[in-house]
Amino acid sequence: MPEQKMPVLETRKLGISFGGLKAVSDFNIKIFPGELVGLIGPNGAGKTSVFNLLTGVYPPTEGTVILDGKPLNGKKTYQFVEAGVARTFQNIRLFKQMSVIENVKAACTKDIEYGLFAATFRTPKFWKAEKAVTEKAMRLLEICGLADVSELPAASLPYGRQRKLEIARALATDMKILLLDEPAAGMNPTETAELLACIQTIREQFGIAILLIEHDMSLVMNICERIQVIDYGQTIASGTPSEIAANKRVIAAYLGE
Amino acid sequence: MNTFFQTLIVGLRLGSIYALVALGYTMVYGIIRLINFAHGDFIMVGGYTMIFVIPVVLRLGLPAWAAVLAAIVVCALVGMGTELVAYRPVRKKGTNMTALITAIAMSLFLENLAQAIPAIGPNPKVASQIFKAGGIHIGTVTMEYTTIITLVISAVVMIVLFTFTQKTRLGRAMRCVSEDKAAATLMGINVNSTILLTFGIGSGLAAVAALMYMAQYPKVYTTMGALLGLKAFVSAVLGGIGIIPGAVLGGIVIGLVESFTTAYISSSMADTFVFLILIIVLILKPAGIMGKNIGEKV
Amino acid sequence: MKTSRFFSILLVLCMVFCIAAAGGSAFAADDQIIIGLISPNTGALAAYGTGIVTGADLAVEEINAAGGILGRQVQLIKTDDQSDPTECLNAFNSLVAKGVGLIIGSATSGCTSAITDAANEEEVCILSPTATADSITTEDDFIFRACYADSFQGAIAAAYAKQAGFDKVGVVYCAADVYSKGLFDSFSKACAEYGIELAAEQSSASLDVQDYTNQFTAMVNAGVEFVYAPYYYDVIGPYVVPQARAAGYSGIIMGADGYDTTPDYVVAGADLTAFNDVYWTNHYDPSDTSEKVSSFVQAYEAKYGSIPSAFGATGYDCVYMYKQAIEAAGSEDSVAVRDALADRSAVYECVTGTFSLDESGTPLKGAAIISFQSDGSTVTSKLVDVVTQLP
Amino acid sequence: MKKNKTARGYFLNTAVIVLLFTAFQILTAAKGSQGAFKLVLVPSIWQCCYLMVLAASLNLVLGFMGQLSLGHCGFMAIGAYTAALLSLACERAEWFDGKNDPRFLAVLIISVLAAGLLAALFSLLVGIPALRLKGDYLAIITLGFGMIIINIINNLPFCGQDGLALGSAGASLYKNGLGFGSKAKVQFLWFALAVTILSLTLLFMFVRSKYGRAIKAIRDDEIAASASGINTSKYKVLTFAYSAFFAGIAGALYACTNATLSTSSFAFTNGGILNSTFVVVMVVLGGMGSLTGSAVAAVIMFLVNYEIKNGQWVSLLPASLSGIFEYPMLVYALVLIIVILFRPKGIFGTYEFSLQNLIPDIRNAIKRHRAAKAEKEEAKANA
Repeated sequence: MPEQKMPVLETRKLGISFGGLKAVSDFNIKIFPGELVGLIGPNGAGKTSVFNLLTGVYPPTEGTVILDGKPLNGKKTYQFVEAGVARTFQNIRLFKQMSVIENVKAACTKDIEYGLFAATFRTPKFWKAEKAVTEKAMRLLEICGLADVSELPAASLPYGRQRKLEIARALATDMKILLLDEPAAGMNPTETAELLACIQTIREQFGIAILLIEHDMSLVMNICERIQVIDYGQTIASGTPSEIAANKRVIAAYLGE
Repeated sequence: MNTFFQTLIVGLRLGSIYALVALGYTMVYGIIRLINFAHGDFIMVGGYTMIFVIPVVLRLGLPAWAAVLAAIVVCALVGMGTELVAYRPVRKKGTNMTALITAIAMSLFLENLAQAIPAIGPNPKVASQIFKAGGIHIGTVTMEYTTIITLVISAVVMIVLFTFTQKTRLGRAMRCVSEDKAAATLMGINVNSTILLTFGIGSGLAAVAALMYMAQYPKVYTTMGALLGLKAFVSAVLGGIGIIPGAVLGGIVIGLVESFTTAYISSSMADTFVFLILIIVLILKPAGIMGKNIGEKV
Repeated sequence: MKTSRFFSILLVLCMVFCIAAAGGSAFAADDQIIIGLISPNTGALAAYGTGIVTGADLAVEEINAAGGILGRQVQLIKTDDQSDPTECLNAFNSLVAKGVGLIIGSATSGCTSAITDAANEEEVCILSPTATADSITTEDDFIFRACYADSFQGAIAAAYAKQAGFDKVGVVYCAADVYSKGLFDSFSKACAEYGIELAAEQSSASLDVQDYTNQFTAMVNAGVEFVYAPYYYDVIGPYVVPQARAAGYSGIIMGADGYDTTPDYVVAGADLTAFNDVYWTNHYDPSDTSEKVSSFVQAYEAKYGSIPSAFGATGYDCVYMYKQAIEAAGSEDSVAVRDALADRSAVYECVTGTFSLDESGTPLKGAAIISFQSDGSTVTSKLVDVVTQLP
Repeated sequence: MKKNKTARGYFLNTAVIVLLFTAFQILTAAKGSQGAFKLVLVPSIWQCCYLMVLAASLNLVLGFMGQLSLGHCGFMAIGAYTAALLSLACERAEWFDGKNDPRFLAVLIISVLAAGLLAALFSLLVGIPALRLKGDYLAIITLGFGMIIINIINNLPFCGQDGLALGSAGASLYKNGLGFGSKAKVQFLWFALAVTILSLTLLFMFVRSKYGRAIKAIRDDEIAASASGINTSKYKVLTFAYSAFFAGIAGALYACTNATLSTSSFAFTNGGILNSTFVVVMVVLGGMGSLTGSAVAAVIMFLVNYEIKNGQWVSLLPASLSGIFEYPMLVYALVLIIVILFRPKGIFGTYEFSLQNLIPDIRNAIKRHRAAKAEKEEAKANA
């Protein structure tokens, strides 16, 4: 039973307010290794704010994020990533002027050991590390089906592949939990299907936990093991897909009373 | 004690000028998020316009300051011309960085164009007296009327601009444009003409600043805008860029810092202290004294 | 992509063109005597360059009309140094590469000092119209000038203070300007020699500073009645003098040749009695009625429509000094001309005085002490004294 | 296969550099004493050298990291004064005797390194607080910093206007320090070239490593960069210092070309080519994100500047045109505006000139050109 294991990501009473507005309050979630959890809610419910809190983009005004039992209070975004949280963005944020493979390599930066001296004087250590990182990046691109376009500028990819590249880039950070912010937004059914396959492969190969924000209900209901629903910054329901589908508060929130 | 008051008055004198110039900077920055490096040079344009117009105005029997009307028109035209010719095309296809570099280029262009115009040339010019000398005596020190007028004008301009941007339709349009250009377009606001208007007002203000500058420091030369503009921009940043009362506050703070450093610390290190203050404030409060820290939307 | 190629082609063409042009050599007719002129014709100090160029042009025109030097016409090759040392060196090198051996320049000590070593190395004569820093000229070198040195000019001011009975003086100078700082140094050194106390010392961070009130308040507080303020005309006229008086300073303000043309830079309509009790030292006095000066001033006015500044006068003198030296040497060979200039018995009758050069190559000439006179609406200059020797 | 290609690239570059270097040495030996070579070409190469290093180092911050620094000449000033003072001090301590003393070379190398290190140190002082701020603020702080540096150097008793005293009687850099007169410039031309090639190479190595990827990521999207685990402030400060190091080296090379130093050459209001904003012009002209572009643009700017003032072809132009060239700064401003308006990416964009890819690149360009031509003709035929 997963409940006995230690959660990979846990939040306690997490909240943030902008000025007087409480965007998120008393947000509690536990995600266990290997789980795929969905976070849903109507527009403006605070889903992306939760992601920003979970990745340190916004410092929380209350509560804590705990990763593998270690609180991450006061840490910066890159330290969240070092600890093992990676994410994608709702509005794709790629390094547009860089090539596809460079996008992935850039995300490997924190794991590359060589220093300034080795880099400027091209010591054997440098070559070794660069070779390793190129191999790793190519492997990730293959998983996401982008190996054929590795040298093209990121901005030149079609929309669906840009989404995949964002996932590949997130994978490159060797995270424990992956946060996907509306990965299927704006995709046609074929692209969505490909994406689903890709997510499945990732779960199989890496065994990581995934937290997913999604609007596409069928997608969420299909693949998520658990779903948490928020509205006006507060959790209104949480449970298995079938439980959520039957929850009156959720239906009310989505359809309006 | 007299020294203190004297220093205070010098500080206010410098500060009131910085404040007036800073208002123009903040106005433009507030709307299009561009450091208009050429703003200092608009002051130079205003200055030279008045140099040439003041004799005409005096011959007509009008007071010398009436020349500012001509300067306002010329500056507004130059400002709007700059926007049309350089800033707008770059804004359309470039990044923030290219826009900023264009602003630097415009500044260099105006300075050197002025030098190439035979009637202006490399020699500085000195203006006639604009306001009658005299002032309020406090002990042995004198607070000149010109300083008081400058402070009053800064305050009036500040209040008018503030009310304009907050209360009028056009002002609200400007604020919309500054928040989100695309959304403003959707709301039926003509973004381009709003920005053009902003440049017109901001550059017109430069002419007023030029008048008050010349009333106290009557020398006009082609690079006069460089350092003046820089210090005024520092003032605007210090007060919180884009915030109209902040520009006035920042200007006066910078003027006082400069004056007190000259009098009490080291007369040749004043610039160093001005920038040190800026760096310290920005570290403690990155958005400036009156600014609010707004994070980037993710 | 197309534009990119266009640019690259342009670039290559441009480079080829430039290299071809750089390789070119002397282009003047063989029978002409060429004198190079380096001056700041653009940039912050363009006014000096304009003065020197106009003065030198006038002299060359006169000489050529009168049959030239040694029966040959004179040609000036003018170059611009933007008052930047590196540009000055570039200008120097390009002149020397064209075969020029006699150079007039540059206006400021900063620029001139950048080429003195190079001139000695290349054995090319430098005759500076207005580089006043002491260290510019030394014995046995190719460097000469048509103006006195800072140490002389600063010392004259100190001597004047001594003579007028001040034993306590103050100084306001610009810390970022070689000229102002140099004069401050020589003035304070002379004060120490004459037993004058330097009671207050104030400075400004750059020549862009507009407000000198605090500096003069400090002078008032220190109780000095004589302030040495070595600045330029465009700072003195609109800023320093009016602000000093407004700050309650009523004593003497003394300056140097930078005060030249100040009356053109005063605020019309303001109370100009502030300019009474302002004294300065100059290379010459334009209101001098001697034949030499008045004919120069008339010719200059006829050609350019304005009264010549000291830069115009020294630029004019430089050409005539070269003329005399070339005639003495019998050729325009730079080493021969150097030897002629180094001849201490040669006497030059110039607009800026009749003088010979000392062992280092600096004129031994007097300085005119001039005062401003004002009735409240205009400012005029009046010769007070001509000092030829220090006490 | 890929590794072979890299190795081949290294070999090719090294070979060409060595070849050019030898050619230069032979040329120097053959023409060293000739007027135009000694007085025009060699000093020009020296100046191009420091401008190239300066522009390329700024490109690291401006083009690769996307942060506008307007105080780059401040770092150059630090470097120039450090190197000059150090060499003067060494001469005073009689550690070397003239430029032919082998110990002079050691002093020279130490001075150049010290110049870079001190500039890097100062860049940390300004970078650590300033780089926390976004673009516009950084521009203004660095601009202010440039002015502070000038202000401080002016007020330092040992290096202001006095320490590097003027002219032949003063402590001239040509006579007493690391400054090179015309003959010495020819003799030490190899040094300028070596320092420049080394600096540009090291900048290249930096850009083509994880550091380069990290700062390009920061340029493209700072938030995404930190969400990819890049410690943005660390890389920003580090890059700023690395760039300042080479600006300092450029300063040292600048000191080598001069007999005296004057702070006004580095000042914000200076109208010359060393104005900090002009370095920005070089980078923009060459292409933000192309080191070779910066180097080429630096040479172009130098040539234009030199030719406008000293060239003969300007006088061949019709009077109305040559009139403009009496104001070189006006020409630069116009060039900058035109480049930004019509080719905002600069001449090279982010393209790097490379020997290895030169032939394939040209072949591709010709192919594209032919294709375009054929298309046009086809269109014409159809019409």
